[in-house]
Amino acid sequence: MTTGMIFAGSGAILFAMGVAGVLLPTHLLRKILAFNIMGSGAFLVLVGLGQRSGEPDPVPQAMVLTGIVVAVAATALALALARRLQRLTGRMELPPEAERD
Amino acid sequence: MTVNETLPLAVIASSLLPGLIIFVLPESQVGLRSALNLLGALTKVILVGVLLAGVHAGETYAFRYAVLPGIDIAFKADALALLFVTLSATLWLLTTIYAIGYLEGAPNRSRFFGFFSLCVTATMGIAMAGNLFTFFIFYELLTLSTYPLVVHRGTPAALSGGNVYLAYTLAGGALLLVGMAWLYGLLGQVEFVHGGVVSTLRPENRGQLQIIFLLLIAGVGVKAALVPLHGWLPQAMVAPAPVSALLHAVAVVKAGAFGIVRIVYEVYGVEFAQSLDLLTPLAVVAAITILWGSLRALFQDDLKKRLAFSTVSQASYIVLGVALFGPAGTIGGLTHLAHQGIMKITLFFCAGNFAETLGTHKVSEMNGSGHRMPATTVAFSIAALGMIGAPFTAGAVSKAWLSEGAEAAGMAWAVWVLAASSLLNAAYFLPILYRAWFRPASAAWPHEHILARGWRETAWLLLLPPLITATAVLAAAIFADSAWSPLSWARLIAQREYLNAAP
Amino acid sequence: MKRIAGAAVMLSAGILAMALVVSMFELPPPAVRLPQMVQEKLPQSGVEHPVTAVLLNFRGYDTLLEVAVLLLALLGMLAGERPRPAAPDRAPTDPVLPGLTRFLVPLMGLTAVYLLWAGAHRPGGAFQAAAVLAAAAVLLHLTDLLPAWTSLRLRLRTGLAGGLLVFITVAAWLLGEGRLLQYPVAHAGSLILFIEVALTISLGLILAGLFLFLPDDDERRR
Amino acid sequence: MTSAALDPLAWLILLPMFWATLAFVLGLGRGAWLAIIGIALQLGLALALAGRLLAGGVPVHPVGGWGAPLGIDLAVDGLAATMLLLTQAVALPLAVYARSYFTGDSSERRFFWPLVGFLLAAMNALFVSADLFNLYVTLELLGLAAVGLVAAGGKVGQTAAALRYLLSTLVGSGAYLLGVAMIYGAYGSVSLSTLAPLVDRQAPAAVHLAAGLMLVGLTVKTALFPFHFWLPPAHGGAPAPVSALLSALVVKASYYLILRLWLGILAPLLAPGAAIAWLAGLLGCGAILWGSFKAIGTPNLKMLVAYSTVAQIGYLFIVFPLLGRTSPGDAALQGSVLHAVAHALAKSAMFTAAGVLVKATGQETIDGLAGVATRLPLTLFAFALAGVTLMGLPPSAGFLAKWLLLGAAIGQGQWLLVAVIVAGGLLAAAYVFRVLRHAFLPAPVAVSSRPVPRMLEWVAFGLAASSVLLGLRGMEILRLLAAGGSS
Amino acid sequence: MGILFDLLLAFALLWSAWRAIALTDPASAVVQFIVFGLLMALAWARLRAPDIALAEAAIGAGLTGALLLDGLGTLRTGQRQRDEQHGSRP
Repeated sequence: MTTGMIFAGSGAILFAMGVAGVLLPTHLLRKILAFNIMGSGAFLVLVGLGQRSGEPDPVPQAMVLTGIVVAVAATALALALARRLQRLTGRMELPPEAERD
Repeated sequence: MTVNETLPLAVIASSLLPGLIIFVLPESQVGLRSALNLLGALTKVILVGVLLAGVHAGETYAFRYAVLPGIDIAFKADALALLFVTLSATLWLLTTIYAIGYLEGAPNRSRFFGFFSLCVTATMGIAMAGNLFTFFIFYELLTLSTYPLVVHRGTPAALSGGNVYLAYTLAGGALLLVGMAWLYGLLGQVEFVHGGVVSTLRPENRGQLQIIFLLLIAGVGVKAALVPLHGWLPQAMVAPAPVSALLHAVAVVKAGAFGIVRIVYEVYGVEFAQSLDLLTPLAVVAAITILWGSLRALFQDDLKKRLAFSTVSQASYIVLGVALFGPAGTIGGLTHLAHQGIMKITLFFCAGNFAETLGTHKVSEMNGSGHRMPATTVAFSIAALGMIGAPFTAGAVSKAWLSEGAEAAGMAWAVWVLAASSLLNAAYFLPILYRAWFRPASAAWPHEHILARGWRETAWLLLLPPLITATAVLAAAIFADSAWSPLSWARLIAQREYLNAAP
Repeated sequence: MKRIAGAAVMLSAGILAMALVVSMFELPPPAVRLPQMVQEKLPQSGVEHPVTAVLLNFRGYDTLLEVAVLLLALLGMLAGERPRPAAPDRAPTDPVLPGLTRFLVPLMGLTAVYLLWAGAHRPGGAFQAAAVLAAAAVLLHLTDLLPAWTSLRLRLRTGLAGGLLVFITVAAWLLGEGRLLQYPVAHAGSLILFIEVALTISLGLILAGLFLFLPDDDERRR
Repeated sequence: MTSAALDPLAWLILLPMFWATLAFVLGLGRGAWLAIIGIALQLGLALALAGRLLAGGVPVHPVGGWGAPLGIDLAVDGLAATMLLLTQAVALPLAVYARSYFTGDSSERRFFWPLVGFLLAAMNALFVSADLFNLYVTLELLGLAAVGLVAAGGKVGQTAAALRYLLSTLVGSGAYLLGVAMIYGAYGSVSLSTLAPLVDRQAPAAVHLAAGLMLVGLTVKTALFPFHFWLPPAHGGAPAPVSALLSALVVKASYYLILRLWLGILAPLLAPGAAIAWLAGLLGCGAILWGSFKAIGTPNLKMLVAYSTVAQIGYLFIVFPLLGRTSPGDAALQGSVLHAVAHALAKSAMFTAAGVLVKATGQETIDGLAGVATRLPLTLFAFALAGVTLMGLPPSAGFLAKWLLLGAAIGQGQWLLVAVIVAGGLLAAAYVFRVLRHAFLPAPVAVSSRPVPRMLEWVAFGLAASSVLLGLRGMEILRLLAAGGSS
Repeated sequence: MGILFDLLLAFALLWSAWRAIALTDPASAVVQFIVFGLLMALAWARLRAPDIALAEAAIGAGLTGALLLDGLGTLRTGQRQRDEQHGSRP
């Protein structure tokens, strides 16, 4: 059991938790938060699994750096939209789906 | 590209191009539009004349273009194609003249004539299709281009009629598509070839081939209005009279019947179809359709509905002829393809004249219309008598050959069907003639639009076409033995393409 | 109904997690060993720190697209907003924080420069430097020393897009010499530094923008 | 300048990114001409690339000169070239349309051009990338650009739709990323060309899981039933040019990736007739039926078109159970690619036509269309022609696609698929003619018609006509698809 | 020793993530999330990825945390405004 494997395993669990967290709550802030946890899980798997022999691997590390920036970009956009929705509807929740039907 | 490749395309282009130009013409360009229409129709008739002479002399006209690996769009103008092409081209010319008169002052004429031309284009494609794939393409194009004509008036009745029309024809198209894709899977290409292409398959495909035949015939049977697939035809009667003429005589119903001819003779081959036990059921369906259509026609008061059910019945004469195994049946069926077209278009022209001139739509309103509109009523009478099969009319000729074919095929019951149908025809047509000629006119017509001027009982453009077609009804019988009559042409086809022996 | 759906989601998530973890422990060692390759080619990359080498040279193309992603997030954020009137000037509310900020911000600027420079040799680089710059801007804003951005002037737009423009231009220019983003070995180091400087400024602005452009800022504090 | 300087492969990515950034610098709402010229050049590049491929070349571009697995490779095969060509060819008329469509300082217009530029760059990058992680970045780029375009309206419906879209697409790409992470863990590389010989049927369970994660993630992004919930509000609520771009092109990008992985590195994992293939096929059937059903029921014109997209996506997935039994490059594959092409043209035509209709009548409902047949015949004709393609009627490209799919299904005796393919065409007819029928109704007396720029009508018509006429050029597409070896 | 620390850290990560997801009050969830981010930075350091640790601390926990807190602020204002309109709370 190496450091890499421990965190890769945790990453897998974090990912699953994150997915459930995006799907289940209705509050948008919590969904966005869960998405970040999901992303972190995937990043941990990427680096942890790549380094399960113990030696550091710069390739997945660089990928994760890219991934973190992408995640923050997505988070910012999602938050901005959620806040706009809050301003327009007074709630930070998605309106029911049949809204436009 | 050689001339022989170009000519079939030119025939198609002669209605396609005017149609496309007409679409973009402003509504007010009446003169230019009519000129384009007539120019296209005349060009087509001339081109068809050239083709006729060529085919008579033994030339072959074919064109092909690959759209998918192993799948071609193919045209061929053979004798059978030309029978249909000639009929449609000639009747299109007359219908165009009639429609110009009929729609004078009506709105959306650019749209109408544009789709009208597309419709004829599709018919030409159906007639000259060299394989099943090409046939299907134009068969569906015909569905699409007739829909706007059926709903042209935009009334709720027209729209619901259009719905029914679409539901039937698109579903039919889907069946045809499945059958066709299946057959292509078995054969690779399904060319229209004398004697059929299916017989090359091994016997274990017998069951599949029977199902495919069912799918194909059901597919084209919708347009041919075989019972029980005929429900759309009476509904589509809401369309303007020229459209009805087109549906019944020039394009749609004919396309269906023609499709059955191609499928039986050139896909399955008549002998192979017989060996698969497919022809007798087809004959039975045709017989049922003939009787059922005639029976229903008997109880229609609406003149156009009565004519519509009459079409249901008469179109199946063609199918019956095809299903009768033997040369005489073939000749009878093919001749009737042309003869029924001429007769039925006359009837619709006349019905349109009655409606447009006097506002009479019902049989019960027709009392004395023969005195008010003698020329129209004479034309109507000739065509109606033709339908009944009276001597010296086109109907008599084709019915005679059909009866002979039935006897030759050993299906004596079919003769009885024909006889019964003739009786029924008489039963629903003669009362109309009686009312028109021998009953006094009521005080006022329901809605008189066009007043009589001298002996010109209605607009010229409305009067001329039915008189010409009525004359043709007589001429086709009187000159039946001349070289260019439909009968002779049908004999040529039978002799050259199917049976290799003079009947 | 909702409870059943919730339980189903949790159950599937649990199964997924379990399957992932179990399968991970059965993996044989990988067939390809990229770390060695990185080490081999590191001298040609123009930088000494392997992560920076991967980020800006070996997989520099990922980074190019990533910068676009960041700009895009800002665009997406701004796209649906109505232009708002400029916020009125406000008096500083808290005397302590501004003072601290005045002290902190220059320090953060220095840190950013250090991180940027260090990236070539050791951990650090454009993204981290930009993040520090952005944090400084946010701090300034929170202490009312920097107003929220209400309009996109040309200078700001150029600043936001500049890093990407420089990156694209260099990529296109290098295409003439060989391949997309193929740095000549002799100039790789300086080219990468050049790109990093441009990126630091733009990314700092963009990251700050994600915060400073946020709507309703003033309304909230009223 | 060396010949590499003109490599269309690299320029197809750099060019749109460049003009997008430039358009942003130019200022709010600016950059229409920049975009149109840029896309026209891209179209030229895509044609050049296709020409190179047809001439027997196998264009590969190792970015940075490193080559896989250390660097990132860009590579083009017939499938990629087809998609590249399609994307530029559809984007160009849509750009022309959008220039006339947005008037004044509408909020949709402010960042429209930069967003479109990045969208196109992302798609082009996605089509040519041969690196799993790089593909992830392109997916995110594409997703954010698309969300930005949807959100640009700023109203409640659009914001909610954008957010729903964003969350779905993020979950999708998250799953994809985890799959990539597992693949990297298993093999130590994310390059497709390096992985191809390594992945075999005896691959460890983690690789199977990874494959499943990537495919599911991409399926969510493609909006396959039952993951379609985000699509109709996003596509139906956006301005017409945006709807057209999204429905015609963006959903195809993630589908393309599924196809690429399925036929490429994941192929050894998928036994013939694999359950997952059938799952995809059955969901495709579900999409066709459910999407059509909803389209027949909705009162809103653009929602109808959007639900039609849900249905048409189903056809793209029907192909998987058919692919399983035959070699790649067969009729089923050809059918699905042709369908993607035909649908792209037809759906962009339909959305642009719908945009004209909504603009002219000032109403979004189908009931509001009465009298349109007389007032806007060209647009209605465009809508109908696009409908012909969607119904799969000849001679359209949609018909050829359906013909190939149908032939494959019949050939393999898959009668369920045959039935759904045929039923889908009839259902499409039901919703298309629903629109046409209302358009043929006489106009109410008190209706006021707003003038619409003629350019909008002609673009819609041009797209629709090309979707039909392409049916006569099916051979060319298939030739390009087969060029450069199988995918 | 190292492994034990790793296990503890992993457990803490999972626990804080669980709390961040499961807490229904958004404000506590955000706080919990920032804790999660800092723990992540620690994990990256343990994975010998100092670059990511730096980025995670600055961008992940820092910027994202700030954005989330800011969003929380909006939420509060919105809540208060709504309450004032409806007069449901004194």
